[in-house]
Amino acid sequence: MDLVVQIMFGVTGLLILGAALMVVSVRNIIHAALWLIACFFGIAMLYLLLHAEFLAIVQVLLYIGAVAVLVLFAVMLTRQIDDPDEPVLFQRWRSTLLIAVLLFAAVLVPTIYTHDWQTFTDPQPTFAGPRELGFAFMNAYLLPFQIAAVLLLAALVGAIIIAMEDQEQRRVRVLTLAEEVALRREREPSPPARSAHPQPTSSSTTPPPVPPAHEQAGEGA
Amino acid sequence: MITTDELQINIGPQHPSTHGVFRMLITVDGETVVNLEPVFGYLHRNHEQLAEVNTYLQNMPYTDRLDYFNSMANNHAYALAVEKLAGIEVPERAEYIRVLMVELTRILNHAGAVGFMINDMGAWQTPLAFGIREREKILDLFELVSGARMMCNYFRFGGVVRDLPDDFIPRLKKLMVAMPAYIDELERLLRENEILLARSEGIGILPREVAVSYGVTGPVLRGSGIAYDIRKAEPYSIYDRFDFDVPVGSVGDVYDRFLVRIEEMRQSRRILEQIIEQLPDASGGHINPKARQNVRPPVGDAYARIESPKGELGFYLVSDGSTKPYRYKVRAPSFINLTPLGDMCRGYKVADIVVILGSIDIVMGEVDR
Amino acid sequence: MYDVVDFILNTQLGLNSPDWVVMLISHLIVVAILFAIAPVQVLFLTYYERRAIARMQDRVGPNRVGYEGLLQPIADGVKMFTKEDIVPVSADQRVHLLAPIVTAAPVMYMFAVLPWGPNMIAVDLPTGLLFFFAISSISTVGLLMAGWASNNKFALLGAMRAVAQVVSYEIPALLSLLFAVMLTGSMSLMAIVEAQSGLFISTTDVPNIPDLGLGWFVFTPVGFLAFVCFFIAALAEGERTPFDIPEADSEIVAGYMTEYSGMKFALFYLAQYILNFLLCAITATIFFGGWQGPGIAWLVSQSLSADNPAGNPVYNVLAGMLGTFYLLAKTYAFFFVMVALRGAFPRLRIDQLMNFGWKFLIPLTMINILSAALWIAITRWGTAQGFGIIEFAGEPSNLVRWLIAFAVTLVINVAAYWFLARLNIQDHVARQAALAAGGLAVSPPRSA
Amino acid sequence: MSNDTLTHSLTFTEAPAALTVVVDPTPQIARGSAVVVERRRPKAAGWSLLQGLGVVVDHWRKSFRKLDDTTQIAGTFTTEYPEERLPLPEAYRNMPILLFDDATGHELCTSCFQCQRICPPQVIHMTQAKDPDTGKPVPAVSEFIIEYDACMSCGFCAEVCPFDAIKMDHNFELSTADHSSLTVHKTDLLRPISYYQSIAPTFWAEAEASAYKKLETNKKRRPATIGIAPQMLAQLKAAHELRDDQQEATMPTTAVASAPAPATSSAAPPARSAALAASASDLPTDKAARLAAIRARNEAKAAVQAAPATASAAPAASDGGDLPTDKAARLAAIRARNEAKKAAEQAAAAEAAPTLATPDMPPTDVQPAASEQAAPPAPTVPDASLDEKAARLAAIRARNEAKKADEQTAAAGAAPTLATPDVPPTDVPPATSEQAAPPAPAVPDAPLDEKAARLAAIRARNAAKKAAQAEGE
Repeated sequence: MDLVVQIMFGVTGLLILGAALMVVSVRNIIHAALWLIACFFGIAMLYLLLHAEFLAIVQVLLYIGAVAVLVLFAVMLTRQIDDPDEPVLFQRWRSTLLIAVLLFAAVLVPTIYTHDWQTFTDPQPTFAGPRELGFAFMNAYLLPFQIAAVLLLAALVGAIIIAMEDQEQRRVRVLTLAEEVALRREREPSPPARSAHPQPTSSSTTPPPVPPAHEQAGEGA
Repeated sequence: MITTDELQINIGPQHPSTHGVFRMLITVDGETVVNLEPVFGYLHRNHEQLAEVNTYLQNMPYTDRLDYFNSMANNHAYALAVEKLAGIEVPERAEYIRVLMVELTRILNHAGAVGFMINDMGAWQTPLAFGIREREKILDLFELVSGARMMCNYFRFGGVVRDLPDDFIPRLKKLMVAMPAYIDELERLLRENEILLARSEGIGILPREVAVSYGVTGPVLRGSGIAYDIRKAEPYSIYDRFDFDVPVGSVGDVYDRFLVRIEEMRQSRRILEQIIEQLPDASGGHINPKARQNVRPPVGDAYARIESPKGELGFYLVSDGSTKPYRYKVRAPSFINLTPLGDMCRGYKVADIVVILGSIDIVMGEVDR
Repeated sequence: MYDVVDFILNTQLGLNSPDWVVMLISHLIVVAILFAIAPVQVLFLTYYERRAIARMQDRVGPNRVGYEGLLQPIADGVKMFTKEDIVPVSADQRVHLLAPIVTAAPVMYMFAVLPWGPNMIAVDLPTGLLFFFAISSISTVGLLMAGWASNNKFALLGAMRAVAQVVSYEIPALLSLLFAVMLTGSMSLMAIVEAQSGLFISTTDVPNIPDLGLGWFVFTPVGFLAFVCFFIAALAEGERTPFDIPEADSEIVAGYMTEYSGMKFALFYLAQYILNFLLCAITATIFFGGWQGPGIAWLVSQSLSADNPAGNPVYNVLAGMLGTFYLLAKTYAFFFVMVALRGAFPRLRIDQLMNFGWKFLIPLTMINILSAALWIAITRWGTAQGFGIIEFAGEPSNLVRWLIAFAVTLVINVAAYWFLARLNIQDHVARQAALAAGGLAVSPPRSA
Repeated sequence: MSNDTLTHSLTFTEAPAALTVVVDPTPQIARGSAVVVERRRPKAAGWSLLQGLGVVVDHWRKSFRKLDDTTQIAGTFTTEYPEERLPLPEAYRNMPILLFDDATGHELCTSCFQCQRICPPQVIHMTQAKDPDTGKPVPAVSEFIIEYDACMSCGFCAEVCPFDAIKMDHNFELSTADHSSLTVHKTDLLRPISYYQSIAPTFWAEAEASAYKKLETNKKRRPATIGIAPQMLAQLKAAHELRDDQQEATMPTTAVASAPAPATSSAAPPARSAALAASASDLPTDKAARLAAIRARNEAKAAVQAAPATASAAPAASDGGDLPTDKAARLAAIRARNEAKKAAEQAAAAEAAPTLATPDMPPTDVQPAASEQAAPPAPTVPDASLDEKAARLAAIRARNEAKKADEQTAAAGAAPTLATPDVPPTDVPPATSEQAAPPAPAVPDAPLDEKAARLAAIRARNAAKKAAQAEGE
């Protein structure tokens, strides 16, 4: 069983790393977003290997079902998603890479040193169940949980503010015909009584066959 | 701030809900329509020019093809125009038969129009199927008298092709029983339906001044609140002998047009009842004027109009004394009613366009001619 | 299935296969069975829908291929297979190809957690319910891919609509299902079904109720409101009328499927119908007792199990068959409702759909969660949980507790529904008045 | 000015204060009023939706019975078309057809060009037949074409036809993959009167009545009227009896709506009659055919001896003298001949042709002669007795048929066939009994039949020409 798990871990790790590489290197931004989804999926598989079933499912539900979809949504709404003139990589990518590697090492090195590599214990299947997570959030990690909640609320408010139309700068909303007519009526409060058509005479005489003017105009078009 | 772009979309000419080959070039901002440009002419078939090389009678079957839903009404308008031009009298019974046919046409047109409009709203054809069911019954009657279901070619100058067969009136009476049941059921299905209300109320409002200035007629005009019905305003044929009401809307939106059509079906049924009562017997005159194959009207012109189910249908004829019209002009209600479409759709959602278009009730055969 | 494979491999054949081999084989067999069932279900559903809706419209429906047209879906399938696969030149070829797969594959996974009968479930995940909706949310990625890769405005619009709709209706769907999780204390679908034994009153609330398999959640006010909300949300998620906006043919042709043909199109179709089937099945499972029904409990009690080694294995089979029958019967009944809705109603507009979801459905489900909490408190809690008020007149019996809970939640839910509906009607009345006052004061839908 | 009076006059005034669209509920509309439609509100949230759902489910429930009464609005109203068919009303019109008289094969069309003139899409084309001798036009059509693909089924042609020759068919199953087949020629347009009578009995009764009336008036003015001759109608029965034993299957049975084989009586292809004869015989086909062939040959030889081939008219004339008595013999001859033809074909197919006989003359020789012979008789002997003429005509036809049969056999791959070339041009009787002859001897009215005979002559000539052309190609 261990061997199987290790093989699957290796495959999953490769998938995640490969997908992550594609995310940053692929030119088409939609493709990058799709690779990101593959990456998220790999992470969900990692959770499964750790018996963190609930977390895996939440990962799929939130990161793929919501976050990635929103990313895709936003990307699709932007124009010029792939500009061939733009270089693939960021200009100062070397220094960026250095910083990234250093940061990663700063996280990784202490972990490597402090971890007891001798005992590989199969984690308890319920260590990340919904009940346990709930207790953890509501007891030990109540403060971080609440801070995160406030942060998200702030983000929500920010999004609303961005989405709200600025009263001064907003574009003129398209008026419907009824609204236009209402405005016109307000502007010219008392138009004289008028007759749209001449009074029809008795039915015996031939009324003038006058099709409305715009019909003739429209027919030429 | 977020800025968005406008997008141009072609709806049509091949599109499920354009009622034929009709194109709407829409500019949308998100889902809101900023501009709509109706483009038509894809079905142009030279109707009016063709009519000038045909004799007067030869044009009769071509009028069937104008608004193929209402061939009887088209026939009536054209027959009226030629009769006016040539001064032909129509026997009493023929007049009754004519009005009978045109009112049946009105019912079948409205049954279809309501069905198609609800179909455009996304109902999976049930109201349409109900409408088609009733329409089939009426078309059976048309087939009985004229020999064709849609391209009836039934009217002749000074009469109709042939008298009603013996079993026509009994069958019509049966239909008169089914008709109110159908209308009631349609109302139960749709009239208070919240989804329909949400989709139709306040949508596609055509204020009455605009309606008048565009020359809109028919249920669209009446939906905008103007009680203008040629059958009342300038009674032609024998319409002054019947009691019926003119339903009008109060707002001028899609819902009003829908209601006006339903009410007009009821009123048409009222007229039919009176016709059955008053129909004179066959002795009253020569219904089928076979002799008038070659009408040669005197030099002059004439314009005759009727209240077709879609609005004012007029035929303008100029005669140079020959057997062929010198000028032949159709005032097609679908075409005139379609012209305010761009104005009506502005500011609404993309999904509303098709509903507004459906509520106008157009037939492209009449628009493009 | 594990037991069976274990028995055959290790006991009968004496192979001494390792545990994981047995597990793999048993899972493969189950997957094969489910993958065979799913398309057959779709075939039958399409036929069923077409026939039923035709009847509603006084028509006959497909009746030419095979007896009464039963082979019609197969004929359609053959047509789909033989159709030319058209990929637009300007489409993103790879994404265009992947999209139907990404859409169709996840819905197949969803079969994994569906309980068909007593002990008949592919994987009894403790988080089955969440799994169900998590997996279904992957499909939306496929829709988005399809819409974008087609390089067609209609397709893109359809995909946007689909995603917006599905993502927003997942919230009320999940919120309305939360009550079942609270009541049973588990997200396992099997546990939820098992909790619905009884007769109008669940045995979890009143244990001494006779078990006829009819203690469905839908008989409680909480469950009923949740059922209504969930079914509406399921309609939106399955893109059924009146929420079939993403593929509104009268507006945007076929939505994200516009540029697809042949088998790729069929895959979308397949995915959609499997999803509809599963949504109906999950409705039946959570609110209508799934495989529960009269006779199941007796059959189970007679059957062979670890607790009852003297049981007859024939009863195991019978219980499974009866359970499957109950589940399918309920599922098809719900699908019939879906078909009837499709036959009766026009579709909403996208903004109206959003309004309905966010302003009506989500508040209602929120209140329902409150009701569910009250239900738990009234039926189960006592002084120990700080709910001593229930014992104001001495220790109440379970039945009395149930009745009190029923009354309280009924009042809350009806009031909530009435209040929200009234807001809606008031809005409508105001709109009417504005229209009647000149038809001009009405505010059109605002631009996004 | 207080409120808007939106009457039919379309006059409206605007009340600026209220900006309302108020429609006067009782404007001055004669016999009725303007009613404002009521905009209803949903009674309770969701209630109307359930109501709508109820309607649909109700229909589903009721749909298991058939909607057969038009007063009802629920129930399946589908007509499952190929199995079930709606009864077509008599007035139903689809595509125009031409009528001919069942008994005589006399086509009613006189090529008056009325229909061609009225046809709105101009899809009717006809060629008037000409007297082959004088070149003067005669009241009959030699060719009549209707472009079905462009026809709009307006029914004007049937309406204007003064001779009831063109009527609207009820057959609507015309779809075809072959576009050119929708240009329909006269042979495919022709239907017997009985067919039209079966689809529209009252219409035909009316047409008949008016035709009689017209005929009565015309007879006084112009004795040589063309139309439905009452005399001929009276003799229909006799003619039918005469041909019952021979042609009952050839005559189209017109009870069903299926279109009959067109032009069966005027120009029945020999193959068909041969097949009929073969089907009538009970003997094993091969042997019977051979026997019949031999008999036919013997008879033919006898006929050749009796009348030389060069003078075709003479034997016909002599034959015409005792026509009625001769009838039985003729019939026998025809049968024999048909059987012979059949046998020839079969034999050719079975590669047994050489064993039977050798051809007396090549088919190419026959045709010019036939066409020459066909032309003269009618004009040269205008006052000759009817029967003589009919006989001549029959002779021509017989020859044509012989030719056709010949061509067919030739086409079948067996050039030296036996029976058909054997039949000499003088073999008058067969054709006579086939077509025009049976009524002819019994018809006392001279002018009519003369005309018919002439027409027949013209037709024969045309056919001969065509055959010649075909041969030339």
